[in-house]
Amino acid sequence: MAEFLSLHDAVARYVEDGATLSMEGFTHLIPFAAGHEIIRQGRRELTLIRMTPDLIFDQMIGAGCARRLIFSWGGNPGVGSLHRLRDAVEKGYPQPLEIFEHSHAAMACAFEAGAAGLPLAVLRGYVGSDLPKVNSQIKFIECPFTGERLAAVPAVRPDVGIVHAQKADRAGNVLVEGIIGVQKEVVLAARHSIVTVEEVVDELQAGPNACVIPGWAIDAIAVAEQGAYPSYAHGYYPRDNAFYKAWDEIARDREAFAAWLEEHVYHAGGAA
Amino acid sequence: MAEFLSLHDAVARYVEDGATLSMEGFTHLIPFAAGHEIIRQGRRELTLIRMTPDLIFDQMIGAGCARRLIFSWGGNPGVGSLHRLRDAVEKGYPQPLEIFEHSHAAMACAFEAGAAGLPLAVLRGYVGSDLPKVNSQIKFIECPFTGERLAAVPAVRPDVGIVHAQKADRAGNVLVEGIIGVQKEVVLAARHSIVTVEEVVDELQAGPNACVIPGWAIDAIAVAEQGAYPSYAHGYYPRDNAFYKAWDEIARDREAFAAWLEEHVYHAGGAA
Amino acid sequence: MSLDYTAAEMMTVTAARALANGTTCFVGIGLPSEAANLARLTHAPEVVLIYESGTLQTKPNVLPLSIGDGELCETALTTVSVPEMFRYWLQGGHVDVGFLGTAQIDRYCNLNTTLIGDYREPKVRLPGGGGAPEIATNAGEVFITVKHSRRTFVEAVDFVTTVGFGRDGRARDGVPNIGRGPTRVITDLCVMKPDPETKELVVVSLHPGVTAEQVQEASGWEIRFAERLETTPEPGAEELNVLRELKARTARHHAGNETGAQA
Amino acid sequence: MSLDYTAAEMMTVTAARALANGTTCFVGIGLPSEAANLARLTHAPEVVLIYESGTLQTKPNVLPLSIGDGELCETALTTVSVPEMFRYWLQGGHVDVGFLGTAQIDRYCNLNTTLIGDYREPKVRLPGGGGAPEIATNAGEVFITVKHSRRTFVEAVDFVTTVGFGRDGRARDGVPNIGRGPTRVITDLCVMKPDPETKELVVVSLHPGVTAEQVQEASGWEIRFAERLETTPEPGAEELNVLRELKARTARHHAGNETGAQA
Repeated sequence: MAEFLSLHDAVARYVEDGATLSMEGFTHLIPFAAGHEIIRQGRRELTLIRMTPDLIFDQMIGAGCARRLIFSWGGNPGVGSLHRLRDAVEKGYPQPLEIFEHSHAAMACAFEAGAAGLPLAVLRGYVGSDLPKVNSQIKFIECPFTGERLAAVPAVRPDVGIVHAQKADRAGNVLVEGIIGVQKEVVLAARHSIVTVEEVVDELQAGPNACVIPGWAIDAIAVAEQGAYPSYAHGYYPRDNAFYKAWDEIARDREAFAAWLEEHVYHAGGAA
Repeated sequence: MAEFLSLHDAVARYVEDGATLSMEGFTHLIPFAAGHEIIRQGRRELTLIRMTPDLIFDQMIGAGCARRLIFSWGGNPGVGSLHRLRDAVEKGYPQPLEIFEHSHAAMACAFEAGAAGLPLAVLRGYVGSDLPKVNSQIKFIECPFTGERLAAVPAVRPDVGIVHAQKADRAGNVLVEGIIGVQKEVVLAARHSIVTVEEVVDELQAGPNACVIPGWAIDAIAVAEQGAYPSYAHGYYPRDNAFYKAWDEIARDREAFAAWLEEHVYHAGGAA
Repeated sequence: MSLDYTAAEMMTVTAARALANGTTCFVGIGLPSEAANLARLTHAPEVVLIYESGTLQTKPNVLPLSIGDGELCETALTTVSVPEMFRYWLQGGHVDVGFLGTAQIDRYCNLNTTLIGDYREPKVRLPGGGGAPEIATNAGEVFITVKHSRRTFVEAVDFVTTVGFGRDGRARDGVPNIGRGPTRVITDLCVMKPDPETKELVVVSLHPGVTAEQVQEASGWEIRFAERLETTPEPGAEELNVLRELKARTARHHAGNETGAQA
Repeated sequence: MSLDYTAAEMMTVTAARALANGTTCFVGIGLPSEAANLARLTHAPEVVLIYESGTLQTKPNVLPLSIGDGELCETALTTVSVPEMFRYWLQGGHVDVGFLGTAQIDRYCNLNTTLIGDYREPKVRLPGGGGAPEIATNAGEVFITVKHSRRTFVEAVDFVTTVGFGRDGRARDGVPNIGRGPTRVITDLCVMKPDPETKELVVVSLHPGVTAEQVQEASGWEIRFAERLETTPEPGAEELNVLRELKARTARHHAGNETGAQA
């Protein structure tokens, strides 16, 4: 049953050094506030899992939280590179980053399989691609009915899953609306889940088949207004595209990044 | 792209003797009108696929349309047996019926896999059950990552999929609301799909993540008011539980069934 | 001071009491549904009821006739597709208790809802497995509620639709990632639990006024009784009231629906 | 009478024209997105655009900066989860055309968006595969649009992120249940198509004013030219107007969004 905690307490309770951690949100609803809280709490040696690392993992990698990254597209959308990620992969700064690289289809299926409690996902994927040569997590199986060769990847079943959503009701049921990505899958696949929300309301006012995650499938809910900024929350605030563009310059330079981190994360209390 | 056809023409165009045909709707939105049209058109030797055969397949089996049935729960919900189904299985009347019997979980996964274009579905299923002994479609595979033994069943990919839904817009996009069962999966898994709807509207007025099936994923749409009767259409009419109870007596007797068929199907024009 | 109640009511109330508040329960239609909703309307207001039609956390005001009644959707927190229900919610490990009925049960709690006789030449064809085979293995534990009779409690089920502990009691041994299996069987005569070692069903509690002989008489194998055999607590007045109102409301509702236009 | 237009506009208009009305197109971000939306706003009003963020049949008024902009969801027929998008819509066989960009491409249309150099010691780390590896095999066919340069058109891609026809042109041979693969490459200089037999890219059409030498100069391997080499039709006034308005609208929109509060 979901417990309402401060973001600080939720992260302190569930995110441990060395944990496998997925923080999702496909462009939309990226849990930046939670990422910053993890940086502030100085977590280390995390295995980070996200389809699109985006700025949130660029920041966490740059801050030294990560030892391993599982992902499928590591750019700054519409802008270019993630320089902190590249610096870690190419130069080992601030520490080496081991990467396990997938395609989106495989990761989406791996989240689906994780939510479904399976050890593997099966897909028609990676045909002719070099990715299986460099990622030992990609295998192939033979369909027992047709003989077709299909790709198999391990399900994503992280220790902790964190997503952001628009709102929770007072019983801790959460509504996710718009681009829902793999938000539900992350919560269901994780051993422990934290959902940050823009607000808590009396009634979700959701349609009969809306993407509602019941409170009893969530461990902690933390209110984090603007918690997805600089990504966006459908119905609340738009994506700050300028910040995404500006990030390119900040992240390109180790010192500029350190200064940004100091000012906007370490000295930013619990806010995003 | 969905074409608006009369129910007669849609069935005549897509449902052929010997076809593999799935007609879905989990208690809700069962496409009875389409089933009756298939009976009227005298289709034979069909392989019928439904999780819960319900009255619709009891009627089609009793009318001699079916040679094979793939299913996972063959009762009259809340009432008892499907007597036409039993008569076919136990006595070969009006003709023998070959059955392939699954659990709900396996069939749900098989529909999911069919929609996903895969040849097989993998699930943690059938542990300790005798069903794999009597259904050659159930096999087991070993997870290449964990060694776990998991069940595998062939995906459902029927020649024709038929479902009922609340409404379509004028471009043929369909909204399904309430208990959505495997409605979307059937349409996507089938080579050809027919959707019957209560009405055609200007605007679906669906939420951002509602179960909307785009017109370009559907072959034919036919308006069939009360097309799910005696099951129900959320927002339109309730289930006629009395009919489900009364069916027990009609279907128990070959002659009573024949008389019912004569009056309510053969002599009922295009109506349900 | 004892209240008037029927054996069926005794069974339902006892089954309802088994369900703890806050539990997530995957509910079978019929007796399990009646008991689970009684629990929700009495001691367990926060029990979460899930039906295989995709209705999550539903609070029906009347008992559904089918597993997919509109009432279940209208009173649910949300309704998901049937593949999602079985994959994410059941197989995904979010169900504490699976609550099942059955047509036959044996001493190792194996359930048969497929047929009587031989599979290829059935004497009686029953509806089949439905959700039960995977509910029994993917839920944390399983409660079974069924009326006691020799036709139901059989020496050997004709078909293992849904595994309890297998023909030898060992079917779950070493199988990874599955639940504990049946932990109690509630009938109109008694409560049974599997022996922790052998998994054979043992009567742990007799309903008031029921004798061990009656249970044996209604069972097709030599029944084991616990050394300290308890008497099942009687239904309370509140429970009986709520149950009777629920059933009356249900009967009125389904009668009100009865147009039977084509019948 | 020739209109004024840039090479980039020539490329976008040519790419847009490749997309037939009514086609279902899985759209990559950047150049493909620009071309696909231009098609929708000109000759192909009923083209169905799908983005991997789950937005089905979307009609953005401005070009998205990211694959998951709010604009894509707000103007979509419906938005599904990302697993559903890749499983049901792409792998399920409902996409006619996958429209991709790339960082490197070779003569057999293999695409590299992973890195320059060696995988374990990259000279430059690129974003990676994203949706492309399965778009390339699960869509009915694939269009590629990319600016011509020796850095991009290389003798051998450093990494096959996304298969065209493999290093030897034979990678699709005998693989069941996959699409036809790349059927055309549209650059700012020309249009190329794979040879039906060898699958090697062949220039079939040069853009107005472009010479074969220019194409060869901008390519890292010895380019084949079709025997009957055509001249790509010029953009029309309407197409150029619509494209320029779309880009201006897009620039105003994204500038309007620019609060950059933290930057």
